[in-house]
Amino acid sequence: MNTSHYCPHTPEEIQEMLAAIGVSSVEELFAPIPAALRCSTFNLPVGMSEFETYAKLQAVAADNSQNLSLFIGGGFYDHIIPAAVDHLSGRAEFYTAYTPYQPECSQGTLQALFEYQTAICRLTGLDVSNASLYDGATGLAEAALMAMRATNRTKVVVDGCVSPIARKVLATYLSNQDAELVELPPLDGLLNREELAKQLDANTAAVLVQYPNVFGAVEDFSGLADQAHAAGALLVTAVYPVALGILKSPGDLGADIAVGDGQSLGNPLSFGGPSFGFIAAKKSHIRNMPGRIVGETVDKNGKRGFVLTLQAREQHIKRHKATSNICSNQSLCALRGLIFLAAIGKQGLADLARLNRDKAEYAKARLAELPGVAVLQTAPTFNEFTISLPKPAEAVVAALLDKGIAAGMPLGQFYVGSENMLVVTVTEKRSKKEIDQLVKALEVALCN
Amino acid sequence: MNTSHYCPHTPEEIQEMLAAIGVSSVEELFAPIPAALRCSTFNLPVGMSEFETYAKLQAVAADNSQNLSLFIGGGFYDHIIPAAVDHLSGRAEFYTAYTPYQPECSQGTLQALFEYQTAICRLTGLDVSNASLYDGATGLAEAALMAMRATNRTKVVVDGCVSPIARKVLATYLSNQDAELVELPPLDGLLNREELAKQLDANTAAVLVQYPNVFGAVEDFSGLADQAHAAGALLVTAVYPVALGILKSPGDLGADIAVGDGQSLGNPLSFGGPSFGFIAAKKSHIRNMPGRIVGETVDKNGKRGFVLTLQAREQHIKRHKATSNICSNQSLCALRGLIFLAAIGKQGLADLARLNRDKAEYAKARLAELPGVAVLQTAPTFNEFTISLPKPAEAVVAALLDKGIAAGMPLGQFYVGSENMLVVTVTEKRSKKEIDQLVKALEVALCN
Amino acid sequence: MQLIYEKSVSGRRGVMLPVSDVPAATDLPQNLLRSETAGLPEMSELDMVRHFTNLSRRNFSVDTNFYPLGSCTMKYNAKVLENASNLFAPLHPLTAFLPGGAELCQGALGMLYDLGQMLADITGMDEVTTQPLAGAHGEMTGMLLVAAYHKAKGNKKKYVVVPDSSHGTNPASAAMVGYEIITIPTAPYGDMDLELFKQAMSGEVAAVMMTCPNTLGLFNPHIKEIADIAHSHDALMYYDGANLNAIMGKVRPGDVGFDVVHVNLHKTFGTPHGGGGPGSGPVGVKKSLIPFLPMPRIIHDEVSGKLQIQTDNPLSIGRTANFFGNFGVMVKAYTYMIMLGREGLIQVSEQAVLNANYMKEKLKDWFDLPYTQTCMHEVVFSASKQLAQGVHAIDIAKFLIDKGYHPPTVYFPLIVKEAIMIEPTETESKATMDAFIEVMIEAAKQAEADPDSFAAMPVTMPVTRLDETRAARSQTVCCLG
Amino acid sequence: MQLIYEKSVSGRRGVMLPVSDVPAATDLPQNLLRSETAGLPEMSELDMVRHFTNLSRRNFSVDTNFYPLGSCTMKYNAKVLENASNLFAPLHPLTAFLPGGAELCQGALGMLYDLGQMLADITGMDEVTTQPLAGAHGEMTGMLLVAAYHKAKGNKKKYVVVPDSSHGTNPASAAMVGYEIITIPTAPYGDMDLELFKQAMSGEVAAVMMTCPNTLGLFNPHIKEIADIAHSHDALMYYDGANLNAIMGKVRPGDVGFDVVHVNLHKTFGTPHGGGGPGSGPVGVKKSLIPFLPMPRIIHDEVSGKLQIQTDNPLSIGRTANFFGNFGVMVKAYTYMIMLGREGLIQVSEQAVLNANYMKEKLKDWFDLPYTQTCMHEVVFSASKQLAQGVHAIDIAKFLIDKGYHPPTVYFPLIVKEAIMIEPTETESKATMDAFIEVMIEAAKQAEADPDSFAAMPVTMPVTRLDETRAARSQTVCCLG
Repeated sequence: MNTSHYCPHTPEEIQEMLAAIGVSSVEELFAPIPAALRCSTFNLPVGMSEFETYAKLQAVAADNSQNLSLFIGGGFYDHIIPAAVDHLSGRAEFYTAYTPYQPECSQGTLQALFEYQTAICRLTGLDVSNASLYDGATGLAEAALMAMRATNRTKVVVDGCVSPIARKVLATYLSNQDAELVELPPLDGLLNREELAKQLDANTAAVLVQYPNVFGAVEDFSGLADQAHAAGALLVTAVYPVALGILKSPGDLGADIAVGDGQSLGNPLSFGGPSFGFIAAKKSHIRNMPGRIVGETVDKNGKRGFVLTLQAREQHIKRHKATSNICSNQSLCALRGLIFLAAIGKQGLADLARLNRDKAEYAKARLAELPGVAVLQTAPTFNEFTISLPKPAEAVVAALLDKGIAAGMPLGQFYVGSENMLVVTVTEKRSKKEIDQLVKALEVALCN
Repeated sequence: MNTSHYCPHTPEEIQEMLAAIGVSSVEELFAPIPAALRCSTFNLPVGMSEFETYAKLQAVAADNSQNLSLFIGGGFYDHIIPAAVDHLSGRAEFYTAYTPYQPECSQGTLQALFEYQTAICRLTGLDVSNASLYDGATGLAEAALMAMRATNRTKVVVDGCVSPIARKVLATYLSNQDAELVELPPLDGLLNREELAKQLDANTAAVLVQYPNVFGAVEDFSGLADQAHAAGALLVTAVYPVALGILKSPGDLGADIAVGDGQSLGNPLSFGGPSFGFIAAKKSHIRNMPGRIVGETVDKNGKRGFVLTLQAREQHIKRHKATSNICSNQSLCALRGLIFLAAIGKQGLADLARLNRDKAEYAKARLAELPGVAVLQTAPTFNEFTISLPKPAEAVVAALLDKGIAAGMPLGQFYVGSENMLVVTVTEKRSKKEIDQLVKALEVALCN
Repeated sequence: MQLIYEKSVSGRRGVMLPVSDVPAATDLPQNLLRSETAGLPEMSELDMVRHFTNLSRRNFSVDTNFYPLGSCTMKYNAKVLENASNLFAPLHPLTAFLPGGAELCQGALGMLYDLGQMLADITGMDEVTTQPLAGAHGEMTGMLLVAAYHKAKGNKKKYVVVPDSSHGTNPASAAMVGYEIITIPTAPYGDMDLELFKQAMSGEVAAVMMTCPNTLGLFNPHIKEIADIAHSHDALMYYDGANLNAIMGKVRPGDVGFDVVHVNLHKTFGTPHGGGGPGSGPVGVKKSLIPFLPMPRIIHDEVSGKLQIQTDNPLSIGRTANFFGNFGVMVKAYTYMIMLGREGLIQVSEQAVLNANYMKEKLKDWFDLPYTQTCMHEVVFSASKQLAQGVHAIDIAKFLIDKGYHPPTVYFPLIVKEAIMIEPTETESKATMDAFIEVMIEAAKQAEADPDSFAAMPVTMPVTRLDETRAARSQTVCCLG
Repeated sequence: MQLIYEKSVSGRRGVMLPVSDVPAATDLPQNLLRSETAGLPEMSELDMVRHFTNLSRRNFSVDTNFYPLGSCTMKYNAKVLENASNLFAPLHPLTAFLPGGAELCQGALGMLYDLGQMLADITGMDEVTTQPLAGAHGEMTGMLLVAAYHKAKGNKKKYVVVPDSSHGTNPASAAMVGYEIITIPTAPYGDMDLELFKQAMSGEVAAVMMTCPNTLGLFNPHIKEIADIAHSHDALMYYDGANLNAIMGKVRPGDVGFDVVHVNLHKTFGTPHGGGGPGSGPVGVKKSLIPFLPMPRIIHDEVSGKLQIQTDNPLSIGRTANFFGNFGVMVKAYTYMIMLGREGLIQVSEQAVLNANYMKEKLKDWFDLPYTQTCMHEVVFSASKQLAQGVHAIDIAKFLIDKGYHPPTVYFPLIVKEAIMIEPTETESKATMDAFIEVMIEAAKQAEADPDSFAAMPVTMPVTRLDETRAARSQTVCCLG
């Protein structure tokens, strides 16, 4: 039998085990499956050694353009990841464990998640956090559902400046719920407050905004929470956690719920996943939170310890009445987020945020000097901004890809009439030299 | 002060500590160094962030030809390394600990080294092993010194078929000792037994041979131990541990001491290091062994445990009368060797050895078909063999390097008159396709 | 152990950032800036590394302990999978959506496409979406597909049928798609009660969600009949792939009537569980559901031989997540699958079932076995015998912790009183199982001889038994600054 | 824990090998084949991984515990160093020696050359060889250079002078090069007795080997005078770089008269100690010794700007090891050095000295301090006060183990009775040191109050105190099959 990887038994052991069970072959154990239902098996190829398999994966990896100079973001950001993040999240005790159902032998995961929740609370300026959601986009949808539960209302108003992908996920999540989703078209790349006022009514559960928004703008949301609250609605803010190193926190803004994608905190781009979603809220909403929550308690001797708590919200207890169906979350990615924040540190995150903005402002100023190029935003931006080009952005981006530069995300695919618009992202990893090369290459592309 | 990596103190803490010490500046602590001796410091460049540093190292790595199709060996072999080897030797508790001077809190390292010693004993068919030496070449020198101590004699006879690099290291080690080193010129790529007989006298401490030898030959050393012992000398065999998967062990041959390089057991090529040297011997020689040795014992409750033992041989106790000056050895590399052997397993090492030989025999047969190419050895070979070419090997190798193939090691640099000789190595990692490409490319090169 | 915040020192810096090579920008307006720097840890790198290394040492895990957590398939996580996944770390997902972007990620798209094909083949489905980020997310995606199917056909459907042995995620996922739940009790023989099922079925049922083998580890021999009944009402059959590890190469969900299936890559295909995730829950569907699959979808262009990306489709349910799902997890599953190959995966299921039946046979004299027939990959005991002495399943669990074993799943499935659900997986050796069996028997004996001794357990961990009520009451879920 | 051999099962296979794609060769003649397959472990990959993971958990280490092991400089091992070193894993060393090979490894050669230049700069030397594989190996290489120098000059030399506080490797290395040893006692003030040194010097002395600061942590203020005296006899000054961490940017061995110096990259330059190695011991020399350096030597060709390899030199001592030394270790040290840079390395020494003096000040009231002056990077106490109660230095060590601290070096240097040698290193935070100080004080108090309690320690480890005598007597150094 021992023809395969990771199946340990010798033929002798298999015979011993079969004898103990009282059958004469492994096949007999499959007798409960009626013969008529049995398959003639499947057609996967023959297995390989680890060496050959890894070589094959190296070839697969090599068949991608992984060395582009990245000026794209759109929710996934090319940030530095300290080496310690990989080494520590690579501790087998972390990554080969599962959900800490048995707290006494899982204090490592539990304490780390408690520390993660604390980091998220402090970053967002809110009171409570869960132990992670799948990603920022599903987090936004969960926040909308949470707000609906909290307010017992069914209307969700989302700013059209929120990431288009996240809005699609939101729409999909709400599509079969008893819910009404209203999207506010952007006004000059900002929230249309007049339209919002019209949509705030007695059935409005939540207003969903994002900062920096999809165009890169860091909007002044002063008064927005009051406006929502006056109508009995909650304010939900989607945030970019690195930007929170310097930007006003959701808590500062009076938001009730904050969500975001944690990829930028120590998780590699990895073609879009795994990442993690975070969600934080005012304390009063804790029982409406989706997902796992770790809480502090004591043991029989009064010693501090940590457990999964408020499980009565969850699917394994509450089944169809649970606050969400989520079971496995993105625990290891959240741990990476915590390690990243601990490695960079309090002042470090602020510095990192400033460094991003410095690089982006430099790029913005340089690009604005090019003939025919204009910066969209009048609002301040963080590490992402939108420029309009004198020709279709798609063509320009294609031309720069040939030079190894991913110059930005063309907006035309998301907003009608934005065919000449390009969102450019500049993280701390982009050197001045790379930025100058982008500017030069764009100049050439615009001349052609 | 806090301008640098890894120095944790805040300015406030430094002030507190200085106050506790009773000085007003860190500089005061350097007062014991006379002012006249103080340097005006050194000229290293300004430090960098981890991100920039790693990017620099990536550039340094890229400035090497690391993707050659390798048909070179010469003591360092391109073998598979199961992924588990890196993961397990990468456990921080292993690699950030030091020599297990305090056994109770170092049982992990100690038991692993005991298991390593056992693996080496079983592989070599000998009784005792130490916990590693630096590498195979210095191991050969240590074995010679050990034989001199054991026999109280000063003459060392080494077969000229032993690796030329190891022989150079041996000569260097013996150069200032009270020792006579005799090298026996090879006879058709084999040990010259007649010459050996002449050199065996009452002052001969040891005969040093290697298998497979530098030309690749697996020589029949039957009777050699008896011949050496008859003269009162010890037989020392240098061995390639992967080949011991199938080849007669030093113990089988009656050897007194076996040494070898452990790189091929789970250690990357890494431009030649770190690797490890192993040394094993008959039990009677244990007190003459160099280096650390781990021994089994019991604790106060009779529970098995492991300690560094026979330390009276060592420099930190015996100082200039020690069996060797070695202190730090290559513990982590030896651990990798053990993990490699445990991963591959008993039958696996035999299979691996056969696979190597199969690949090499295929290549040998194909190469022998080329016009003007002849195989040197009449003796059987393992995964390495010598061919003679109709033109200088250096030129041929240079031509194949241009095609990304490291075709073999030209022998001319080591043996006068061997300018047309090439040692070709074929490990299990070389696919049939790569071998066929080598043959084809060599054919072309020989026609030009 | 102190919290990382308790170890922080004001002003201490961790990892250094690059020095800026561009001019400093003018400050943002004050009204956009946060009032105070977020109270993140302030640690030296060494102290941070030591903190997390020591935290890790407070966990049981597959690499340190036998972890027979039923229904979670805690098999060995091959180390090469980690290495393989790291190969793709720098690939930005938007690359694929730039003009001509598919051309720039043929490797990644091809891997995803091949993975989908292999999963379709194993499950007997026609196409697979890799977008769902975990099993429950796959369930929700699957139910969205079911809803879209019925909507397109103009069906008016209101209910989803689940057996009472199902995972809680099944009803919860159906509820997220707006369905009401009909729960069917389990019959004494351990399968969903067939008669009650028949009575429950009607034209208003959108789907039947089944786990097969179910959470009792039993394969339902009437599965085809159930599917036929469901289809006769134009209800779709949903297969919860949580237990796929039991049946690879033996039976394919698609062949026995299932229309939608999700697969937990982190269970059956050996990717690590990460202390709670990330998982990955690809969903396979029969042809009739392909038009509704979420976007983006990877299409193999027969002419060019290249992979292309479809981003829009009028019937699509939309998007259930960013991009292509938990890509890194899929790299691991793909690596696992091509490494094991066809024979290897079949052997996985065979030995998983062998191990569970061995465990069942060796322990059935000591623990109550509510369902005695041959099980598949897991076996469910009850501590009801021990309960008579006042020893609960949770007490047995704590006993096991003190012996160095991660406990089996306890109190699930809910329908078994004092359930102890053991899933050894195929990667455990006989010696490990024999040692565990011995300890389980020791627990049974001690429950007879000294039932009071269990209350103090565990004693070998950093903490003794924790007060869960207090945690729920105090709601201390973060550490105040 | 069972030995891996005790866990083996006959016939069990581990990692699978590739299937051969070439014909099987005919068997080797029987007389060349081993009589039976070597009795290596037979484990599943999971059992093997679990074995070593659990073994690792039985170690103290820098990443888990404060590890103030004096004379070993157990500083933090930055994780990026591991990643950097892995970048060079596939580079075959013979590549450099193929025709035109230097051209194929300019990156690696350049790194080695730059590393040598930086080390030369830090130590005040003119050229560095990276070949030596550890500190002691560097010492031997250095002494071979000394011998070659004298031989070339026709000097007849017989002795090497070392202070009695020296590391055991110093006399052992000198002995390996055929020298006899003259040992100079330490004067009451902690430095080598200057008068006795002067008396010992003669034309027959080949070299004086010094560690400076010495193993008492003290910098010898007469070092220049000592060097001058040595040079007056044409004896060379050898610098044992074990304690270089104390003086970077403050004093350079080359500037105060040393001719040869070895550097322990695994101490001063942050490469991990690996449970006993690998280390790396590059040797720097003054111009007069360059002709004798071992081969191969890397040369920077000014004209082409390329690195070249010199493989032969008539005066060279030959080769002390394969190729260029422990290359992977050097990559780590290089990474560390360019990352910290000039200011960073100076700060390293400053804070290493600050930490040691803080420790000294805080503990001097509790433990006997034989030498009271300002120390450099480490401080040596004596447990002589405690010995009066019957508590030995080793007992204090075991007390510390139970408190979660790796003990300091004990019983070294040999000249201090019941020595306790503490080297905190610069990477430890004040909080860690304060906690350690508290525990040391607790030990001192307990030695007064309850000296008998120490004999049972440690109690928190997998084993209690081990019987070393029995180990030496039984000589069980491997497990019989």
